[in-house]
Amino acid sequence: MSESVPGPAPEVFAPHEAPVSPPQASEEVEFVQLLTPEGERVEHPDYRFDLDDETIKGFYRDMVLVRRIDTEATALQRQGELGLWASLLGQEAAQIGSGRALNKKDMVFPTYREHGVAFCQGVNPLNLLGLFRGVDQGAWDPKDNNFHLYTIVIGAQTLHATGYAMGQQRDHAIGDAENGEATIAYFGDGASSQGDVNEAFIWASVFNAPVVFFCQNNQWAISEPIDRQTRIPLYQRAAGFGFPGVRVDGNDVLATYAVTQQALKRAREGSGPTLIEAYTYRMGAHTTSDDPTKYRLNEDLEHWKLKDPIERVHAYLSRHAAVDHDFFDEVEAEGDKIAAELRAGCLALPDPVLSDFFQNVYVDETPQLAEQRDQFIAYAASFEGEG
Amino acid sequence: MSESVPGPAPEVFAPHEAPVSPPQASEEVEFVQLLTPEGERVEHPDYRFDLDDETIKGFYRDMVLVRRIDTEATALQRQGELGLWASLLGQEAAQIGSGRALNKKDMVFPTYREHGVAFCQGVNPLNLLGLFRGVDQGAWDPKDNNFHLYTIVIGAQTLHATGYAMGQQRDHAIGDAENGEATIAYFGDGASSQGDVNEAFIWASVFNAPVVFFCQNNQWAISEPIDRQTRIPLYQRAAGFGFPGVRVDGNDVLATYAVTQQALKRAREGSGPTLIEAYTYRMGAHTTSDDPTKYRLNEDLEHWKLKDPIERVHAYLSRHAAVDHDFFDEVEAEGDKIAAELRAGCLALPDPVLSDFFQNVYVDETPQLAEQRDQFIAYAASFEGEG
Amino acid sequence: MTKITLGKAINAGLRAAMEKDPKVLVMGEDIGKLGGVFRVTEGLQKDFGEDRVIDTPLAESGIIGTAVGLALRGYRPVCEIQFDGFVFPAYDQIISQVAKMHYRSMGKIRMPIVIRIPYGGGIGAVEHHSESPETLFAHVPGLKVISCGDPVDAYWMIQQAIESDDPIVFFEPKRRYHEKAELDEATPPTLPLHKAKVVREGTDATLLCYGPMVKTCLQAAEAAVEDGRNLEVIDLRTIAPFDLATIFASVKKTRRAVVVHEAPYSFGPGSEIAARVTEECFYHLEAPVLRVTGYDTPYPPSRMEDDYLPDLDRVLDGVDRVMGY
Amino acid sequence: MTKITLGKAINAGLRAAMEKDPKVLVMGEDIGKLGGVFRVTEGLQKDFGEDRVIDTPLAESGIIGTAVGLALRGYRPVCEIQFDGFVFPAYDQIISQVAKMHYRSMGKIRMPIVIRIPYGGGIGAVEHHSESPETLFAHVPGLKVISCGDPVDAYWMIQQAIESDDPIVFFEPKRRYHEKAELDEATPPTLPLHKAKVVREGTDATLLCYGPMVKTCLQAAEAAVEDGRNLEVIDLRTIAPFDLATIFASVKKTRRAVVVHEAPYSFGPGSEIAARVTEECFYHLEAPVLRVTGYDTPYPPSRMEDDYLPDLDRVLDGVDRVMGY
Ligand SMILES: Cc1ncc(C[n+]2csc(CCOP(=O)(O)OP(=O)(O)O)c2C)c(N)n1
Ligand SMILES: Cc1ncc(C[n+]2csc(CCOP(=O)(O)OP(=O)(O)O)c2C)c(N)n1
Ligand SMILES: [Mg+2]
Ligand SMILES: [Mg+2]
Repeated sequence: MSESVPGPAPEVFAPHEAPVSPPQASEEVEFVQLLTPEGERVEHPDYRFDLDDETIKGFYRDMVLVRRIDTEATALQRQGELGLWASLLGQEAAQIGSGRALNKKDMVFPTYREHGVAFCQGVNPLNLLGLFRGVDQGAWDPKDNNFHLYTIVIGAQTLHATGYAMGQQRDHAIGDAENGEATIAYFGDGASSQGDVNEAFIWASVFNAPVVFFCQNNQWAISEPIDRQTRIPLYQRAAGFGFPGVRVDGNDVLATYAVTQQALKRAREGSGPTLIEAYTYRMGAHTTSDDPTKYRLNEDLEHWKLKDPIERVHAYLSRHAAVDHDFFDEVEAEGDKIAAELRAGCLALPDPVLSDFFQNVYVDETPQLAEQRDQFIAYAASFEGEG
Repeated sequence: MSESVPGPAPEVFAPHEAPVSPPQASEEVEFVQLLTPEGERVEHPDYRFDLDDETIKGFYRDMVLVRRIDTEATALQRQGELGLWASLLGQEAAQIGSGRALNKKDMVFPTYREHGVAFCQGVNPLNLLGLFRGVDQGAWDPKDNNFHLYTIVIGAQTLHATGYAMGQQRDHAIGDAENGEATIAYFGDGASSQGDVNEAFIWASVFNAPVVFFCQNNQWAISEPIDRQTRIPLYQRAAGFGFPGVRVDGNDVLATYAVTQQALKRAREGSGPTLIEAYTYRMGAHTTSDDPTKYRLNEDLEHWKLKDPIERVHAYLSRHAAVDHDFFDEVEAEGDKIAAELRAGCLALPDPVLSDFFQNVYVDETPQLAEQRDQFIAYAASFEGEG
Repeated sequence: MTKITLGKAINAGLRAAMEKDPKVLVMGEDIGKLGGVFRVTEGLQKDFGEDRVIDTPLAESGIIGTAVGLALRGYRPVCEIQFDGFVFPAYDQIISQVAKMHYRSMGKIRMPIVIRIPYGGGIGAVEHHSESPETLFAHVPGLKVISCGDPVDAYWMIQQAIESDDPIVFFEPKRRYHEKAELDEATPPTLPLHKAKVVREGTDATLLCYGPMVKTCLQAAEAAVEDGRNLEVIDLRTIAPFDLATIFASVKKTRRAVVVHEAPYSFGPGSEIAARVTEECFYHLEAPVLRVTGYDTPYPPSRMEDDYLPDLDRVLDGVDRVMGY
Repeated sequence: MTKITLGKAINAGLRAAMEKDPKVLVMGEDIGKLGGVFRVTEGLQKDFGEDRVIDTPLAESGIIGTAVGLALRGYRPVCEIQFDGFVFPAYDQIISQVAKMHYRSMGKIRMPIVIRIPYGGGIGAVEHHSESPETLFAHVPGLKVISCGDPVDAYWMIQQAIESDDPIVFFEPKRRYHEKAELDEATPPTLPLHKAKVVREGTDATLLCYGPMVKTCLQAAEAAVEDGRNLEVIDLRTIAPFDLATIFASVKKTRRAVVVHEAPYSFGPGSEIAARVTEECFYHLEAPVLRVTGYDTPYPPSRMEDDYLPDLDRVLDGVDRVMGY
């Protein structure tokens, strides 16, 4: 017992003590993987991907399209059309794999980066831009696609998800792995430090709520590396709360799909929460406002490029599923088309008018607000014809 | 996979997944025990109590005295001399065992129930009454006895303790198991659900802070049984954060001493935090305002009475350490004396005067407050001679 | 007609709301078997089950955060915060989530959540158990903040609050839980939730108050009769958005006003009321709107609370001052 | 003398404080290598090390809660909250612990903690990044709330705040981080921290403002000259406890006042200032104290923020109104 500060995790303790694994270097990470970075399929004792190559082609298409959407949004930001953009670059497999595992009745609580999951749920990508363009704070109706509004306050949505799942319980919407309902809460590695996220774990565990906690560990919370949040792998957090945690290769869309589906089934059938740590990498900046060269090495990025979530599926499809250029070209073309539509849609987004927004504060407007709105309208009108 | 809601904890998972133990019924609890309820000493592979019977006599005396102090405070409340009292009845071993393991330089962050730890630290029991009598909010100077003010907001003090421990680190006051410094944070089973407590775990782990988290699991948070806070034993929470957790028989003063001392040594030498779950029972009401018959069975209490923390030491001392009546009588007499002093002191506590309290809001008083104080004094003076 | 305490009136109101609408849930710490530390939820879990009357883990952010999720699922959660001083761990969820959801979603999401907070002093409690933090909610767009002054209002207002599709923070005057009044459950209230109530008509000055101070002000008004003063007393009932029309009409009539609350003076609820009334009634006012309030210190140890809290004498002193202009 | 931006002035002030006193620590999210999202702490970790410039886990309650412990140990933590809208998870620790510790301990414990919060709008940001929550701290006994209006004040006020033994919430006008001014580091300030500053003398009405609105009000005052109006502008610098003497003196002279802030109108900082000024200057006032503020809505999507925020025209409109009485 003579380690220095900060030292490695403690030695093994007696059986009445909680076991602790030593911190793992990212190079020797253990996780569920079904498709290697080289595009080779591998077996795992507990998880299998049983669907056909058509499904994998679908995943490929999804990933390419959301990356294309993401690239276009970044470009729109660079050109001043968006105030900000939070790119999902590198996290496509984590989002498509988990998003495609969802059933129609499952409910999603995203952060601000889940553009891929939004895509899976059928949210119009144009709707995602409003928040970043500054025309709204979430243009879609969560009920339309079972996809809640983006939540910017870190971790807050994990409690919402848990409460929603408790609602599913109360509606007797669980108890059956296929037809039951589940909720999935997305959050980041940084978010895992928030009190709210840990309270969500407690609630979910105590009430055995049908919620899957899906943590995209992209190694960074803005400039802070994962070791500012935890000294052990994040998926092990779940053990402290009494439910299973699993780490999956978040750049492997097949494994992410398989692991998420199993967790969703557990939730739907009434077996309670699961924590999934999707081990991935934020290949871009935190947002377009961020400059990652200030805090991380380019080598790191180069290293992760070899694990690109899309490349490996491309390799698999061309090598093992006899998919030819035509398919890839078509997807590429489809992406360009969507991107062009997105761009046109963005530019055509009408500017909002403040006077319309007073009425959204309350269902039943207050006299104070009505007065302020009238004053604002009269005041604004006094400038008309001036400009 | 067909458990109902709320079901038992999940089956065993693959090695990359965090292990989860099934919930344990309180009757078959596994913990570190060195002295049985019958007063027999037992061995444990990892923890030993090496001190002599004189020390154990000291523990006995401590426990009897703090119970006596506690009884007197309860009586004072019943007689209207205190507004409220939070009794430690049943938790004497947890508090004396851990309190006596502290070194002079260690720092304590209590809840509102750590009267026994306060006693170990040399805080005058009379000072504890002020808060409950309504004459102050903590009359002692934390620096005098390394015992922070009572904290009523559940869990808040665990972060203070962690920050204090980070200060000890920065002062290079650790690195040596004997002469180093450590901090101990007390909290309850209910508190374990607060975001703050879990954030404290994260901070302590990430910074490897020299802090011992001492959770007195007295089975109840007012009316809520432990299963409202967790479905697995609380000490296992630590595993989720990457530091050791250990459960000790909190009614066994020897085991509590041994386990706390080992954890403090780890902290002092720079090996980081430990979570101790002292498994005990709140034998009284939550506070004098509470009526436990509303929510728990008398049998439970009867059952726990057999595990009384003082009785077993009494049994051990008389049977195995040849301690005779004189000693026990002396301790009893000493308790009565302390209680009488406490009572007299309490009745003599001067009533505070509001005008004195304006100046404690800021170090540098604001003009606003000075004005309010003057107005108050003038206003109060206008009634003089009236009453 | 039965005589009922304010605490029991809220209990009855909760029960009525739960009977009417199966989506109404009650959640909080110790609200089940114990019935809450003030027994306001007594018997509800027994009758409505653990799924609708939920003893939660001990974490306020969790209570409000999961209530948001339940509301999104179509439920109408009524959350109990055990004491005023313990609402702050939930503050982020209240301020950034509950209050903003309707606005952020451009009206698509509703948050019919009621947050019940027993508040205020006068019960001899330890620290954090006697606070009046209503301003910290009143300033937040998206929330409505109410308080009741008597058992009849308590009974109806809790039901109206639950029926409201806007989130409401309901400050319950804990030291009045045991005050009694006749309640006629068959006669629905005539006042909408956010209307103030003139509880005593008068001509010389207006006392503006709410919650526990309503009784105090009424007593002061009675005492003032001896001094030949006829005071009007208005129970605001809603602190935000307070009822402009009723207040302005009264002050324009009496030309003098004193706001009374337990919350600290500076940046307290009284400041907004004073500023607003002054703006609207500037040419009517014979004196500035004065405030009789708690002092700008943390709530003191309870042996001094009688000096800290506005009481009959301090209200009369305020009246003297406002009449002195 | 060098020309320096407001952001860099705070950086220099932090550096000076850290050099002077080894107990000064800086902590927060991304404040190390990145230097904070606004680069206000740039270079500090490199020069003072990771023990004194602490990148914390992502949890605001943890930041303030551990700062309390560090303060108890004798340190003087300066905590950065990344944006205004993210202070609320820490609200409980600020309100119930930081603010009350000195009082609870009857003066035995000091909490020399500075909480830096980049605040306010005008930078085209997404939600939660443009708020002005100062009232929610100003109302809390035990806290002092300040803001700076220019780089010179920024440089000195951060140091004075760190030297203060009382806990201080320092609202930094984020949209002014890039404004420049001449800074003479060798000439210490003449004003104590909590004194207001008359930044423009005038006779016809007083504009009371702080933080980002100081520049706006100065511009408005210049523009008002064209209308033949000579406005006095006061930078409050301290919001709580605001400097009564300077304000009263000015209003007694000009007889008219307008308070300007970005925070929402109702129960905002302006209400206390208006109420207090009215009470003290009742017979001097020719008009009620008016307020030009943000509206009572959540901060809007950024494309509308120019309409939401008080600007030169809205300030002048307020002046027109107050002159109209
Ligand atoms: C409560 C709160 N504090 C701070 C922020 C500012 N912030 C936005 S994103 C972010 C980092 C989040 O990291 P992580 O959870 O890992 O998610 P990622 O951005 O990597 O997807 C921070 C600090 C915030 N949004 N909310
Ligand atoms: C933040 C907060 N919420 C609620 C309370 C009210 N309260 C006081 S003690 C208590 C139960 C605490 O239970 P536990 O942590 O197990 O400690 P014990 O009282 O059993 O020692 C509650 C809910 C509080 N003091 N602080
Ligand atoms: Mg991340
Ligand atoms: Mg307990």
